[in-house]
Amino acid sequence: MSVRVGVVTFPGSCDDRDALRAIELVGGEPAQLWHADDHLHAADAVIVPGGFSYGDYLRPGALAARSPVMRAIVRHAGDGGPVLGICNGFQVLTEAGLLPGVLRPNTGLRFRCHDVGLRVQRPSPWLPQREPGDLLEIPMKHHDGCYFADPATLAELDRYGQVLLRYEPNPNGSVAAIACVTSREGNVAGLMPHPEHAVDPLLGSADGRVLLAGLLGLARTPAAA
Amino acid sequence: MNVASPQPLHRSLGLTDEEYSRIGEAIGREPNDFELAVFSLLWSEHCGYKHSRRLLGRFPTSGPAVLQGPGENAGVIDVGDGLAVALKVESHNHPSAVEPFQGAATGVGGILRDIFAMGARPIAILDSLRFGELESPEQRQLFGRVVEGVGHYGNCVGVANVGGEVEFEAPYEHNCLVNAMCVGLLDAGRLQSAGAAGAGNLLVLYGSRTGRDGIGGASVLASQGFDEDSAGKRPSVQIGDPFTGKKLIECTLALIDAGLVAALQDLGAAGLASSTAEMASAGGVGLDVDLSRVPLREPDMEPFEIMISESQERMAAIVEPERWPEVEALCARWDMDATVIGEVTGGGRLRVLFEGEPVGDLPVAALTDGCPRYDLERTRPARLAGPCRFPPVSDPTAALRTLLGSPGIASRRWITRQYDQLVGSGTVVRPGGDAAVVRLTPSARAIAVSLDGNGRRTWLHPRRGGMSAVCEAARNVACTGARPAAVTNCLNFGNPEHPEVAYELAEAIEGMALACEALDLPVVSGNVSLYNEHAGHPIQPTPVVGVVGVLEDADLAVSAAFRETGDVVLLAGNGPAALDGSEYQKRLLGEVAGEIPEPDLDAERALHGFLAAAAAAGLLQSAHDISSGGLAVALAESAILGGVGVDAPAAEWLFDEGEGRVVISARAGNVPALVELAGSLPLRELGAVGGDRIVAGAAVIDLSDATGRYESAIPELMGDR
Amino acid sequence: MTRVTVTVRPKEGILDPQGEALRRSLAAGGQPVLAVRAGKLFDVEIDAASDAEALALAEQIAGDLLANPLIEEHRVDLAGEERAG
Amino acid sequence: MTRVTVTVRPKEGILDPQGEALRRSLAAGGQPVLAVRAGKLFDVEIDAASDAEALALAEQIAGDLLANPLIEEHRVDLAGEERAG
Ligand SMILES: Nc1ncnc2c1ncn2[C@@H]1O[C@H](COP(=O)(O)OP(=O)(O)O)[C@@H](O)[C@H]1O
Ligand SMILES: [Mg+2]
Repeated sequence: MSVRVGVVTFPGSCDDRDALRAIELVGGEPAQLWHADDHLHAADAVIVPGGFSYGDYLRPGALAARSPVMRAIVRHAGDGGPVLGICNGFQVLTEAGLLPGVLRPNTGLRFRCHDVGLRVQRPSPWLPQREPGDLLEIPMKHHDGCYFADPATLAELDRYGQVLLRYEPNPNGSVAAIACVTSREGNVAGLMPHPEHAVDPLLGSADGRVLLAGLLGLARTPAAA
Repeated sequence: MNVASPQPLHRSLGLTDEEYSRIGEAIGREPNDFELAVFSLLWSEHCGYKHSRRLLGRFPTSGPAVLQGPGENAGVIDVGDGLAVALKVESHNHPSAVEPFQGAATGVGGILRDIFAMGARPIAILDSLRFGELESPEQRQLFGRVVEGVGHYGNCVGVANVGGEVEFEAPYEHNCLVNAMCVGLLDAGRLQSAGAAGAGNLLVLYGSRTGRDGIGGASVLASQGFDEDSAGKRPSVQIGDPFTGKKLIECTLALIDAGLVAALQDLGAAGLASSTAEMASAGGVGLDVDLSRVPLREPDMEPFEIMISESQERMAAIVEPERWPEVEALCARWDMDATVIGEVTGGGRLRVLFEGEPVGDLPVAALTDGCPRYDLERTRPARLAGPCRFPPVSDPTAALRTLLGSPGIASRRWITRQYDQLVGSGTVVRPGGDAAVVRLTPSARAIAVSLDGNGRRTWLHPRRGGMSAVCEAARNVACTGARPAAVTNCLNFGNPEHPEVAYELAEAIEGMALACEALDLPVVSGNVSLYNEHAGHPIQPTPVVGVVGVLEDADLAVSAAFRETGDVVLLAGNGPAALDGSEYQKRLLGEVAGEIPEPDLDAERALHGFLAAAAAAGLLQSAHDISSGGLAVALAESAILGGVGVDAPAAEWLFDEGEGRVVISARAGNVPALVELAGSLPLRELGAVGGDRIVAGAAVIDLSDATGRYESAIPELMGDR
Repeated sequence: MTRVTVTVRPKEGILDPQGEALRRSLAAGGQPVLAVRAGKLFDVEIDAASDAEALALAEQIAGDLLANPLIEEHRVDLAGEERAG
Repeated sequence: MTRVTVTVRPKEGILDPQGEALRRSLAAGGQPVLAVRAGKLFDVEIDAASDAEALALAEQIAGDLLANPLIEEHRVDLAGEERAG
């Protein structure tokens, strides 16, 4: 069954078109979602893409998190539907309360764009055919990618195995080098690096296909989460 | 009108008495203040090119691939597969000197609008920067803020920044240069034009509301010398809003997809004044504009303020009345204010109303074509001299170490990593080498693009400097395997009313034109920035050249990085080179003097052809052009980028700089084929890739040491590691 | 129309890299500055029947949107009356 | 040790894209918000002999570093006493 993956476009989204193209490359059926719609055009899975929704004004993701389409995405996630937040999308999902923690300015206080190593922490349907210890190489490009959560939250993340990837090396001061977290149920995931920019070796890496394949897999068998 | 001054208004607006009387003749009466303000802006150098237009006529501008030459918002060339690219570079020097972050950001915003006004989706930004020496804390601050501003706008609108250049020289200390280039992609059949047409069609303004931003920006900031009293210019700072800029891009492209706009024009320098005049002039029609309909951000703005405001993120479109409802709806979908502010008339006049009253009535032709065009009095600068004599390089190893760590040569990664180089998922070759390569997805084709200039070389010999800028930009593109296809350029010079500056300008243009002719490169767009001086001292003459080239197959793109141990390293071409004006002369001998050698344009052309053929045949592992720092630095850079050493004992004339030379590497088995391809083009074996040292003739340095110096020089100066 | 000012500050104990960077560069410049905390403020013009109503609305907007309770604390005052946190 | 609060606001007439974006999205959410101006604030702890000295120093720091005089206006108050501009 071909999985219908909705990619949200907020005003200020930049990587939505790349995400749509990447989904096609990994065999999904891309569908555009509009920030002002309160439904998901029958999407089985959702990507909240990168960019600068609402100009990153106030706090990255803060204004997008309050847009109509997010209500539909919260319902979708509540029903166990898979959702992947990339970069600004990760920020949106934390602001919307779908993922724990918050993304703050890089401790270097500068935007940084370069490839970064991501160490797999545990087996997960988000990372098909990858084992703990494996290293993914995926580009990142952000100013506000420093993941922060208070000690209690961090303890929970560990207890429920919600940390999928850690940076190696840590490029932005994220606590415990956390690069990718999931919701406790496991069907919502977010990361700052850009899998959709890493689907073609000609452009440097195809490691991003792993997470996109994971998204499709979760849509086929939600229970897997 | 609030220009308080003892002298007559026209003079305080920068118009000569002679120009003032010409205006009177052109409109057959005394202009009112509003009309005078409009004339003063459209007849400024910035909008009217009154000192440079005649010289620009020297450029070759046509060619089989040219779909749009100079005259529109940007030039456009056909790149095959039914695709075309729009390209243009523009300066934002003076605004950046006043407010570095906003000046640089709005510079990027402005060039983006020129590109999508052509109906193209912006896919690449490049920036060319000049500052004083980085030893000065003020210059480091300025440099840092400008880079942040360039990154801020480009990152937020989601257009990849794939290249550019930066140099640090004392003459730019009080007059930095910020030139931004943009390349856009469109279907070859879908060019937009600024030409208004069809009496009765509507003039629609959409995007941000209008405030007092940049009032007088064009005339005050861009057309007068820049000196002490920047305080007086402060209120006219323009603030960029990349969020609205991004919506403007998507909304505009959607309007074009839906076929809703008959003509498009961005609002840039001189705001509505220049946009309405340009649209009417390009279409050979007239326009009636009602300023009271323009949505304002601030209460009670005067008509002239509304007319010349440089508020950012605004576009003007010509729309057929029956299409207006759809236009309004589409703009609303993107949360964009759109307002009908006037209509096209037959008359050929620009008539401006405010609250029912006419405030100006001007013949369009007088505003645009009527702009005076001056010939410049030129004097050959006394400083121009013959070649220097140089003592032999005493310690090549020490020299190479010094050069790799000098701001003029060290890695630019500190800059480029602050830019999103990847959005669009097309960046095949990222910044760091010569030209960047961007795939035109979904086509297999790619473009290579480079932006280069060299004020030091042009200062030593304006004509050869002009040639050199074109040769270097084209050679950078050729190194990727692409065929250089078209040129855009920005001419950054001092005050052209000084005969020595006029000489520099005319000679540099002549050199650029000669090189473009020899390399078959049409100049399709550009921009001129004059009056770059401080306290009577001009900047180094700085023509900045952008070249776009075409690769049939993105998979065959070649990078500057050495790849595999055992690959043979060769020197292709042996154009004339010397230490005059070189980084070596500046850093190790502490002077910039002499005469740069005359580039061999035929050899340059042959070299580019060889590189394209070799890449197409898959014979090249790497190709890196020899420029600043000479052969030794080129070898070191390819090694550092590839993370592998090189052993090139046969390298000589290590630090000489000149055109027409490239370091390539190839699998040993492919060398005979390369020799065959090269024909009469000199091809010399220098050594092989491998090891953990860089051996360039007598200069020997550990790869790790070289990498450390090269990568850390600028981060250390800028205080972050 | 009532003008309300919302001030937002990093919570006690939350790292404030911007404030810290400012402190460092001021200290480097020889200024006797012991600490800097960087926050935000918003002047909001609200169409409300009374000051009380405006304050209540601003409090709601601040809590829901302007401040992130995980890392920030906020206060709301009638313009001209706000105090430091 | 004296605690001073520096408030920084966009100058009259200077575009405030952040405030405008906030106004639009609040209005879209049905809030009776007529205008938003977004500014910054800095709590600065200064090692000074007197409040007056601390205020003078803060004034200087604000003008040199915390505010950009081209586009922003600032005011300096002892913590607990600052007012809206
Ligand atoms: N150095 C140059 N070489 C070629 N064309 C140029 C040059 N300078 C300006 N032009 C052309 O003159 C026209 C006006 O330039 P400009 O005023 O910068 O356009 P805009 O107002 O759209 O920014 C454009 O078509 C531009 O491409
Ligand atoms: Mg234009």
